[in-house]
Amino acid sequence: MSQILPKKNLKQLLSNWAASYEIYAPQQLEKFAHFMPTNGSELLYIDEQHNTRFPPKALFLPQSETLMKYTRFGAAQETIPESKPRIVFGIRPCDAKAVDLLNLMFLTEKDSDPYYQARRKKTALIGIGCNIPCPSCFCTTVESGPFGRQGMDALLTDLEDIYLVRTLTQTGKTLFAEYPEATEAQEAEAKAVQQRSLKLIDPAFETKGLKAKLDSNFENALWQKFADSCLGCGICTFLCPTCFCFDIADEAQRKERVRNWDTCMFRTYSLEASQHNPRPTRRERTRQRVMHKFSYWLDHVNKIGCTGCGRCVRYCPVGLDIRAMLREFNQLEAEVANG
Amino acid sequence: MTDLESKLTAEIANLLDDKKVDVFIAFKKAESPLHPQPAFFTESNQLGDFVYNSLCQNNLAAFIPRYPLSARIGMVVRGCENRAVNHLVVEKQHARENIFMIGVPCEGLVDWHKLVNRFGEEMIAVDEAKDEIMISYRDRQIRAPRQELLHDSCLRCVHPNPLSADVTIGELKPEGDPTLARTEVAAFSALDNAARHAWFRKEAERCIRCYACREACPMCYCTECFVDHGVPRWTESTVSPAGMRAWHIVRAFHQAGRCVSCGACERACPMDIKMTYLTEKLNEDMRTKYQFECGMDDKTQPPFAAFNLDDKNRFEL
Amino acid sequence: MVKNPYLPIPMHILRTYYESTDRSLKTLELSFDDPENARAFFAAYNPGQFCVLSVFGKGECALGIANAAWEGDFVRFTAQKMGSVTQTLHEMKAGDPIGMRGPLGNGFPLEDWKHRNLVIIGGGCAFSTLYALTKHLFHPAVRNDYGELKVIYGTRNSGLCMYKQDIQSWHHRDDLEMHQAVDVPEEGWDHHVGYVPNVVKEVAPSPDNAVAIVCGPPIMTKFTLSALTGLGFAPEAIFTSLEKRMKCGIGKCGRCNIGPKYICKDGPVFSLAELNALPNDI
Amino acid sequence: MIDHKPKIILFQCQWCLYSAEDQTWVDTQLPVNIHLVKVPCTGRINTLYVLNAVQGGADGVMISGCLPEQCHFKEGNLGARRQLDQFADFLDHIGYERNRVRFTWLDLQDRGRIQRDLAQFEADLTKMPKSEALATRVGGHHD
Repeated sequence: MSQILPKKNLKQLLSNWAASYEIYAPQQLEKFAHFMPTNGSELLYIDEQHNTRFPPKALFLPQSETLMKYTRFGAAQETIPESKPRIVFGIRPCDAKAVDLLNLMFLTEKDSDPYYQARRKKTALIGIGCNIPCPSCFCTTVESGPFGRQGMDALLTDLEDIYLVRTLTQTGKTLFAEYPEATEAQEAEAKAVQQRSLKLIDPAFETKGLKAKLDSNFENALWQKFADSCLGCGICTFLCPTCFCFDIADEAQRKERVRNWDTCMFRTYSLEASQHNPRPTRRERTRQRVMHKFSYWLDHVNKIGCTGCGRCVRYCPVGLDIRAMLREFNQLEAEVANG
Repeated sequence: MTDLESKLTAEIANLLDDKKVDVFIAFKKAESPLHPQPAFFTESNQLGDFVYNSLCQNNLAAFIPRYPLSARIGMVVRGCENRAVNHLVVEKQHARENIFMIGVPCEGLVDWHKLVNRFGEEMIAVDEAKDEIMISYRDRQIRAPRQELLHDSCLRCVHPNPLSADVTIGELKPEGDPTLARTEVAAFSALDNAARHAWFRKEAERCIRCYACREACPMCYCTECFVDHGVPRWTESTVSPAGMRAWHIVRAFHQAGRCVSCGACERACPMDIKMTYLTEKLNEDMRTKYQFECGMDDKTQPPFAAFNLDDKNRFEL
Repeated sequence: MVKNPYLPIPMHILRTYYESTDRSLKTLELSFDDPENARAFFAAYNPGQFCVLSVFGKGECALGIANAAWEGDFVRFTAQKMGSVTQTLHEMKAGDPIGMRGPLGNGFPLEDWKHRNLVIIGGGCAFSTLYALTKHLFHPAVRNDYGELKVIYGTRNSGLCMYKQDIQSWHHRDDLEMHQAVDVPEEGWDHHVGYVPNVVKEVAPSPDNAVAIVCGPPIMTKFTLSALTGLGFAPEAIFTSLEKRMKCGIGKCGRCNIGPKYICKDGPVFSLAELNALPNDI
Repeated sequence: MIDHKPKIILFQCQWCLYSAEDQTWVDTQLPVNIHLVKVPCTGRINTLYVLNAVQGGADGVMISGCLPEQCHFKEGNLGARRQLDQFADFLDHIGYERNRVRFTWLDLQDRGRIQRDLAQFEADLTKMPKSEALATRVGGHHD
């Protein structure tokens, strides 16, 4: 069923892959983990038991990317990225699931996004499970888990000296073709590790009925309460692995049309040319962020737009905690709708 | 609840009960141990969540420009927050008589970056004693000297005591050593241009343009920031080097003579970008060129607003 | 190879002219550089849809389409001078290249309206898509599918009235009832005077087997909707077209939502019944 | 050393050149490597203008304005002097050498001085390497 990758072979494996793939893996940037290109010679930073600070969605939807180059005469040349096949190594289950969720937004039947598609189609995701989840993680609450497999081609479980590799797709099988099968004892050990980890994560809030609570409390005073502390910066949305909003702008000096991540937390996000702003204060903006993830996503694709990675909780400079916010909504009586 | 916290709670409760303030801005406990949440108390019965410790990272003065001038605001202030309030009063962002400050001499803030980078994300609680920080995990506890975890701005803090608080609780701390405070920026200035530039690039390159530094800063209260300005557009919209460097240069320069060295910008940054080496340089120049230190009183205009003909001799002839 | 939805169709400006005497409104008519694109465009086009015009170096802006397919192989837009893109649009001349993405959005549900009476109510520069709708209905092959047609069009003053010649001639047509209004009395004005909601009450179109379509500034729309409800129109029989800041136009960039609905993809045309089900996020 | 003429941006206060000849020279005869930005007063020069010039690859920025007490707008130059001088120091702090920003405060009798100062500035800049710090838009399109 599973295979064995001795940790000491990892470098060799990565450099073998590097011949035909571009590889991205977490490495140390300043003092935190960050996805960067590697050919196997760099020191990886995956043993620390938490996530990269910057979400790997940027490998599929870069923070800034050129959509097209244009000339003075109105002709535009699209700039669809071309690259070798890619491997993202060491992605955590929450982030891999987030990429899968982004597929639903960008690889649509009508108007599929060619830029995202070009990157996504060429990329294999090799994930690694979390043996010791952080207290800010809540993946199990939102239909994922520390060893969730959604979106991955293979999932690694860290067992001291070896990784137990569970291949999940044909691509995954090909990549790990030469590695031996795991013994039953190793399988059992991995299972124990996984279950121990699972037990460490407490459910953060109830998701059943949450959407109805949010929908019926659109005008609730709680939104103002949360917005009071909110600074209005873009940390929660930029570091979120599922937030995908973008802005399209022309960089006249480079003669390029670009798209940049945008965030509903900024005033300019919904500001119209007439200076009318449908979301004039932090209250509406905070509400938009939470509603989008826990209500509108469900309307659109019947999935919660959150994978419980906990980044917005960990890095919010004012300690606004989406888990606490949602719990407060859950505690509201159903009948005080629109209070 | 610590001794200081109970004294503060009593004081705040009195203010709210006597209706001396409309809102009291302080901190309350949040789920994450590293980030107590700014809270806005209007009734004394809300004070159950009140918390005040070295992890209260934000400069609460940043919330003042959100209120109309007539709002009577109460605040717990440390030295830097007191100076920020002073300067906001200079810039007419609020009326001094409508702000009630409870001053607390500051022990220095524990930097969450330092904590996380050193002890990982798995901490479930962080407590403090006089000189020690206790970090609890699920299965163990670690102690670390406070001094090693203080934020850089606090390590070089010169004025930890509130200067013009209406009430001060706690014992005054000795003033910091100005020369010691300047060693860092002096050392940076002593590097050659290429080295300084390399450092600047390295820091600015990590920027994700979330503008947390701007939003956390009490002096960044403009309704429309220059980066949001559409016609003309001042900087590139992308995370290209041009855009990110322009942001860091101009953000810092707009603080010239207005920065109180609280370091809130740096603490808010999710990418560990150093920024105070820029603002400290400006502060240093303001001190040497114009003998100005921001926020020391609520009257003196900053140098860029206070030019006059005395500058005559500064023109190279 | 997928079609790139962000890539504009190459177009040229056929002609431009000012609509209003104060020169705040300008109409641009664009022709397709490639006839193939024109075929594809008109095969997909339904009145009420919009396009994203793209001025390279300035950016993009969404504008409602103001012509019917039968008028010819061109696309008409009327732009109010507002932001930097529309400012540039106003400066452009015949022969200038321009990009266009579209048609986008749902357009009016014309199929559902067949054999019903239509009340078309417009205010100010938002009349453009209603103009397209009315023109569309004039086509002999289409007109008989629908019942009586009433058009109510109000502007602040007569100078701001768009498509003046055409609208002037509508007063003399026997297949529609035209009501025009200005906000304040003017010399030589022999039509209605007053705000659109009041004119609607005055004209009092019958709700029997009728559909009302309202486009206008938010405040006008708000009061007109309640006026129509007062006249007995059911929420399912009142339609309006919304706008918000848009970027991608295809429901990806995320900003133009009202609750779960994207205006660019699920709209811009909504019935009042649909709007009532959405949160107040406009 | 640079092998071509250094690119200089000249911000000129429209009141500072007292002689018509100087103004005509600046308006019509500037060498091609010097780009003129005429402003109503040095006080109008936003630091963003200077930054834009520097990011666009300017090897040097020269600001010419009036002396104290001679400002057309009374005190525009006083504010400019404080801000722009500090901005030049600040740019130096992050690697754009201080001597790449130069001020000439012109007096009534300074006939022909702008030409001399520009020539001197150009000569000084030629001795320095090409400005690369902060020149993020070099290679981009400039009209």
